[in-house]
Amino acid sequence: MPASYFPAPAEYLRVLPEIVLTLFGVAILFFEAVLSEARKRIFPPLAAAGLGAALAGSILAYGSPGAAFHGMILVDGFATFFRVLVIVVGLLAVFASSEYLRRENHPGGEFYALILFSVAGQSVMASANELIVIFIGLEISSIASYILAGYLRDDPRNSEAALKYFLLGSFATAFLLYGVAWIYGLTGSTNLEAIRRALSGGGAPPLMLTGAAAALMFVGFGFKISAAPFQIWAPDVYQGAPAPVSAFLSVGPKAAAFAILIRTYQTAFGPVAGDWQPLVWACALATMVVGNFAAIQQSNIKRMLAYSSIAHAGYVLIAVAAASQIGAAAAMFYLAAYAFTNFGAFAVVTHVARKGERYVKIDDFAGLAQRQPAMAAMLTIFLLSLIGVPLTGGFCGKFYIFKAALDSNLVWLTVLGLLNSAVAAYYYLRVLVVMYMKDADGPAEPLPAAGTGMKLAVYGSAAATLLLGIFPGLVLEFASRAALK
Amino acid sequence: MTLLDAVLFLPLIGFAALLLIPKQSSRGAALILSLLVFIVSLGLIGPYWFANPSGYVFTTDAVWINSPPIRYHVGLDGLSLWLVLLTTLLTPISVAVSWKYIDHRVKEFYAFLMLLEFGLIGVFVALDLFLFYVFWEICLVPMYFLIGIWGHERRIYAAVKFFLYTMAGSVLMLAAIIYLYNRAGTFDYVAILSQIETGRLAFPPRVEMLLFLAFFVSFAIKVPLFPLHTWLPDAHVEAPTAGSVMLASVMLKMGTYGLLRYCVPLFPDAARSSAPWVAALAITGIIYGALVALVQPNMKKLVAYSSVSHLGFVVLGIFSFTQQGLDGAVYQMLNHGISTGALFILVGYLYERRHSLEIAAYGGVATPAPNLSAVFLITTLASIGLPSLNNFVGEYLVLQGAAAAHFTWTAFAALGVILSACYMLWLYQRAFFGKASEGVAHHVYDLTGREWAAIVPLIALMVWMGTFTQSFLPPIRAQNARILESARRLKTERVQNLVPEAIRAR
Amino acid sequence: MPPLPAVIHGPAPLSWYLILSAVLFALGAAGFLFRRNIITVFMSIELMLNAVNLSFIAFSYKLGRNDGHIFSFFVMVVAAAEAAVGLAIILTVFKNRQTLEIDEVSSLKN
Amino acid sequence: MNFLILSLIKAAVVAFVLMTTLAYLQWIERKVIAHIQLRVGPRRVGPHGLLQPLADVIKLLTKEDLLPSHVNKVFYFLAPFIAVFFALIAISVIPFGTEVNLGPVHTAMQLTDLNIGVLFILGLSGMGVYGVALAGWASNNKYALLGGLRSSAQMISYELPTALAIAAPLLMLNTLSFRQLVEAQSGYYLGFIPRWTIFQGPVPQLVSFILFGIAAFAETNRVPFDLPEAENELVAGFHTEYSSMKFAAFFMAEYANMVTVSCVATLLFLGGWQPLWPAQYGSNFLPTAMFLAGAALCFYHGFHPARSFDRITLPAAGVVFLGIAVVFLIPPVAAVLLPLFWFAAKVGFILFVYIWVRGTLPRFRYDQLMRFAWTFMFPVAVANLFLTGLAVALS
Amino acid sequence: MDSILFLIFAAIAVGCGLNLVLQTHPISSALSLVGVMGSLAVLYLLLGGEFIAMAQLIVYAGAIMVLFIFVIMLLNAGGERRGRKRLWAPWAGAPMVAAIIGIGAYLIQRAAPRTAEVTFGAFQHGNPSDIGTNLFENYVLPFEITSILILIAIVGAIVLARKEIE
Repeated sequence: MPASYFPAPAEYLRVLPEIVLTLFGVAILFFEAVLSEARKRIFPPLAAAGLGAALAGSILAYGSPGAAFHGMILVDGFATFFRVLVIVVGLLAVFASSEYLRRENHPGGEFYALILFSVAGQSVMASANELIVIFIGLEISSIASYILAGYLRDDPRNSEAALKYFLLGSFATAFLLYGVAWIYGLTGSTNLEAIRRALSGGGAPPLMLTGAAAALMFVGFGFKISAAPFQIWAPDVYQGAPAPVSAFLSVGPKAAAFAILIRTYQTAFGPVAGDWQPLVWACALATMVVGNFAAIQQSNIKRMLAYSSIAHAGYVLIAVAAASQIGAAAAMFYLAAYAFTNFGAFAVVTHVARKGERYVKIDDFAGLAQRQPAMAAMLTIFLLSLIGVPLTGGFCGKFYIFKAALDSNLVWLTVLGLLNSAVAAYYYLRVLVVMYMKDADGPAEPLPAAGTGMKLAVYGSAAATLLLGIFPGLVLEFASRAALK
Repeated sequence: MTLLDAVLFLPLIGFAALLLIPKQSSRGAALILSLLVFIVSLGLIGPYWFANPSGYVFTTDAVWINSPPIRYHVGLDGLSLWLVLLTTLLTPISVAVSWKYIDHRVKEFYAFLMLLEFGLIGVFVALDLFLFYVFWEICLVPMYFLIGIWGHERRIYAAVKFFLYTMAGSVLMLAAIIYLYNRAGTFDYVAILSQIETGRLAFPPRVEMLLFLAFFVSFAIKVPLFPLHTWLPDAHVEAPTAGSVMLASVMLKMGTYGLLRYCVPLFPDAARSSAPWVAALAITGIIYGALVALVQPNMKKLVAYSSVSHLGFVVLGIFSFTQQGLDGAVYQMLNHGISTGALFILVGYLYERRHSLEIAAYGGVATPAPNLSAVFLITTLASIGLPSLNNFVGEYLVLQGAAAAHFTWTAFAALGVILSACYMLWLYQRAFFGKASEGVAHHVYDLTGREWAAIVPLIALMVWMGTFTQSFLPPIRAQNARILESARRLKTERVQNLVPEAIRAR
Repeated sequence: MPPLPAVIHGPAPLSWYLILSAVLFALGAAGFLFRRNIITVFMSIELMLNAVNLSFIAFSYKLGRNDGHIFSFFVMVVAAAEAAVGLAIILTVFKNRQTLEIDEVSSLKN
Repeated sequence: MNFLILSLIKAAVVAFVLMTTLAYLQWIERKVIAHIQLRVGPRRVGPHGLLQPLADVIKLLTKEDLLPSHVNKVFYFLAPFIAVFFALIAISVIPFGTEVNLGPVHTAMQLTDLNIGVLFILGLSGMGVYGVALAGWASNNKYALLGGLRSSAQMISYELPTALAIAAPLLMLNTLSFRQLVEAQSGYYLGFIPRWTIFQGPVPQLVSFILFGIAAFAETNRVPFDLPEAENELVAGFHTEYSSMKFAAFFMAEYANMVTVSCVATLLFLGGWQPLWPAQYGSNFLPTAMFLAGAALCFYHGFHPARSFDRITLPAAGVVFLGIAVVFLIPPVAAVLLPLFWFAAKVGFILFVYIWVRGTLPRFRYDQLMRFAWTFMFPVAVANLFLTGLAVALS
Repeated sequence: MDSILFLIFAAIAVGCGLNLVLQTHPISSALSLVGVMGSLAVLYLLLGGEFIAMAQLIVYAGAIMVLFIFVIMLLNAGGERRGRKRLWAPWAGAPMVAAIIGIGAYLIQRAAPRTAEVTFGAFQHGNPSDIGTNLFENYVLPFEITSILILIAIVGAIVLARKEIE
């Protein structure tokens, strides 16, 4: 018998959020089987409690930073930032979906369990320090997302969204894996630090091959963050998936995917940064342009928000292209601000859509400012943040990103990015226009007031958006300290 | 916490308060709040009244965001003083003129008006580039809603066009601001300016020109300078009266203020080398605006194009790089704010009566409404620059400054003055003289008490500014002298200044 | 290039394995892009994963460590999970639309 | 090259024995079922119907090979081939006994000893389902399709408990090579209780054995789990459209699977060729004694014949038995044959149970079958594996 | 010998792979894929991966692909219809695939030193025991979190595919 390996207690502590999330997920599945229908109302609070515990867990884990399980994961500020972010997004998703699920007569506990599992996967991604763990975390998050996207399985839109998400997601995974295989073959390791050492040493493998491998991996990541030209799935998925799920998908998995993208490219491929920068540069530009110009033509608000989320991925890619610590910090901040903003926008859409998601045209928002001024005001905040108007998180995010890009002398990318954000204003304004400046055609169907969960999600997101816009220092300082060198 | 902070944040508090109070009392509350702001802001004259301070007064410099170091740095100088006062004056007037005109979603209207005031004051007092940009963008939102919700038929088109034009311009400025920060290590305007003046911060000509252009385009859109002006007529025509007033009187000044505050001192070489081009554009704008105004059948559009023409003078004055030119430009900014604001208010009065902006729908208004006609006449005369009224002083100074720089410029610009007399007087003739038609006679009534209250301060100011120039000019002159001083030194000089310093450092 | 018989009788160069892997991967990608049947498309992905596994094993041989075997083991597990979920999704799609043609599953448009 | 020739010879021998076994297994099944049902069974062809298998083979070979017009030809031909190929190839890793050391020949009684033999068997059994499923689909016949569907679902479902049941003894014995598995089961507790896994500590694998047995019935599509070919529901299930040799191939595959599964059960749980009790208590003489008893029985009935031809056949059989009994006494030969005997005896016993169950139990309903797999077999197997693992880890 | 075996099974794998892509009926494609997997399993054996070869047969060929076949049979999906608009696909696709393969092969030829050759039996760490040791020592965390993945897959399959009981 070889010597056995028993992890130290601190190593368990470093995966505490994942453990907590999994346990709560399993508990929900268990209760789903044993509880009567009437008692199933406890699932949203239970899931929220689980996420809250995981939040506490991730902060506890940050108390003893370091690597665990043979360097498979690395708990540092960067990991904790993204862990907290994805967990909070999960929390918002739980709040926003309880009402929705009841409305659609699908109040199953599996939904919440899947959210928890998906968040657990994203949390793994946030802290992963090894390509295989990254891959598995990514798959946990993705597969749970595929299911969530098709959760209302009798709705053709849902199943179509799930199918496209699934097929293209798996396709991307294959590319990612092929890249991992090559990195493994070239450097002899899948640990990010070890890869970095192998690439920076004198006996580094030929750059052409490393570049090919990194490019293959970028295809995989690019799909997950919906970067052009790998963005084709995003509109269909966000449009077809249940609205709260779209909200979740457009921020949580994306943030986690950016986390691994940044970690991989800055840690492992840091020594060859100059060689992948142009690739990311071009990709960022294409992503912004594709997202913004396609969004202009949309009449369905979910689809419009989908394209807009593509465009926003482009902005974050600018920060990635900067390949600097400031860039990483800017990307982190932007993702946080974007997460609340976009989630909030989708949450309002969820609320307005009503049963069966009949009201998802932009025109269906006509007169919302009269019918529910509070909701309209919240959506206004989110849209202004998406445009990048000052005093919202979106503005500060954009500001930091462009600052980071200029720091790295990406002048033209900055200018093009800024022009893009001006173009983007157009389609967000259209929503504001119909909300405030048009009246609903004919007697609009009464719009019930939002429930507690929905209010929590929307107001919480709005508060966070404003907070990040007015006092960005709180988050940014942590991000700057936590960002990878 | 200085008086300036109070003036700046009172409108924001008003905005929040208006959102919270019940609908029916929002009108009164808005009036009281805006008057309060105005009264408080009068205190800002204090230092200039008793002394003639150089530099900034009422400064507050506090940390807002640690990293990157963004500061809440505000202060007042001769340039911003009158613009702030103009803002605080026109806000209560806007509240008053909207009293009847705005009949739906009243509360939101006034709330947006207060928010707009907040943003405008902020733009004029910010001394941190980031803070300036924040206020700059904040102004967009309420104005967008003011036009979009309470405007006329094509309001949405106009609102979106307005937003996108300004947004597109300002993003380039943002890039330039960030670039400046990356080079200077600070967003603080004062610090950056001193770095540039001492030559510690110097750019290669090409870079400086690009930075200048980034700022310039953004400001030029706002001004609006000739080829970038197309949003303005739409926005003016579609906006409600109060929106037009704020837009014409104050928001356009954001552009010229920016040119004077940022473009010229920060990038003096680029500004100087591009001056002929800018002047050419400005003159084109003057003549083009006047010519187009001449043929407008729509009153508001006419006034809007006249704004293009008038602001051409301002730009021309700034880019003449002479003391008189600059003084005239600033004075003309204020004049235009007063007289065009009054014109829009009066056109609004007419619209409230007749529900039409077409000049053809009027005619003979003088008969049923003699007081209105009289007031309109004074305003018209002010606008065309009749001596002893305000515009005359500004235009004269500008022309004088321009003549000192380039006599040809003056020749062309003077053409604009003549044309302005043509279109304004022709407008007056068509609308007010002649036989009153059935519709005019039936609908048009004379000024009411509230309307008097709103227009009298402006009329008074027209006269005051036209006759007692010295009440206003000294702070402006002092500030302009400083701007010219810092813009005068050419880069070569600055670099030479730097050399001994560098040797000493070694 | 040594004479052909020697090539055939001797040990196979490692690069052959890697090239085979690349060929299969490219075939899978081509299948994904050009086939219209959803299940065939899905199987093309599986082919790509298999190709990746071959690379892992071949690299493992080169490095003299069995990490690659473990990676491909994980890949299999993931593929199994993907297959379960993916086929379930395909079932729901078929139930809703009675077709497996990918071009006909395109109701989501602007 | 010695290795190659030897392997060829071994392969030929194993193939011959296997084929014969398969053929006669069917005869035995018919006989046993007949006796369970108080019938006589085949007795026309040859003495006691002993030549019946031969006759069946001839019949199947000479029958017209029908090719239904609506089938998918490629897969229709391929399916039986796949089924029989994977069924037969599995035998290659099964060891039948210890080593043969006769003169110049030194070899294991096994075609090949893989160190992953158990996994090999699992893998092949997983492949076997293709034959059935494809046959069902290619036949383009709804009964066949249903049979094919049922069989693939059933086999996937039962593969899980099978694998879990197999994993438990593997945990204890710590190897995947069949030969080492059997060697790890040698020896006795207290001198007489064999250390077979069903008896071996720390957790006797009786539960695993039963689970494996049940799952094996399902894996081989045998009663009571013969849903894929349930005659009264599906006409004949997946092989409805098959006739002549292709039908025979499926038949052969089924019996070969039975044999393989029985062999695996023997090797994993019943100690392979390890005798039931130690040699010092005379286990080596059991075959001799048995064959002597058989000879005695034959002679007795030969002299008191029930039918006229018994007068010749039974004494002849008696003489053969006597001969075999003697062979078991020749030391070098016995060393080879004794393990073989024990192995065959255990496999034969399990095969007998197969037939016995078929004669006794009715068929499940399909949903019962699936529910049984997922709600009973699977949890029990997991619990069993968990317990075993815990015990192994603690001991 | 190694080369011959490689060439044989590589040829089978590529043939089956091509068949997978070219066949119009999903069942044919599925069986081709099984063929690829089988021949890959043999190649794994040549590379010394005994455990992984068997896992390939058990997990991939024996479970995953059976599931595929099961679903294809269940849906009784017919062959692909040939749409007119897709006629360009093979013409564009074949050169593209060839080009990608060519580039890949070139890169690989440069990557792998000519001395790296595969001899059967030279790699000794592919047995289950070594793999298990490495798996449960170094890769215990990924192994454990994979269980979440499997749980998700189970839940997902149930959520999406179960029949409504009401």
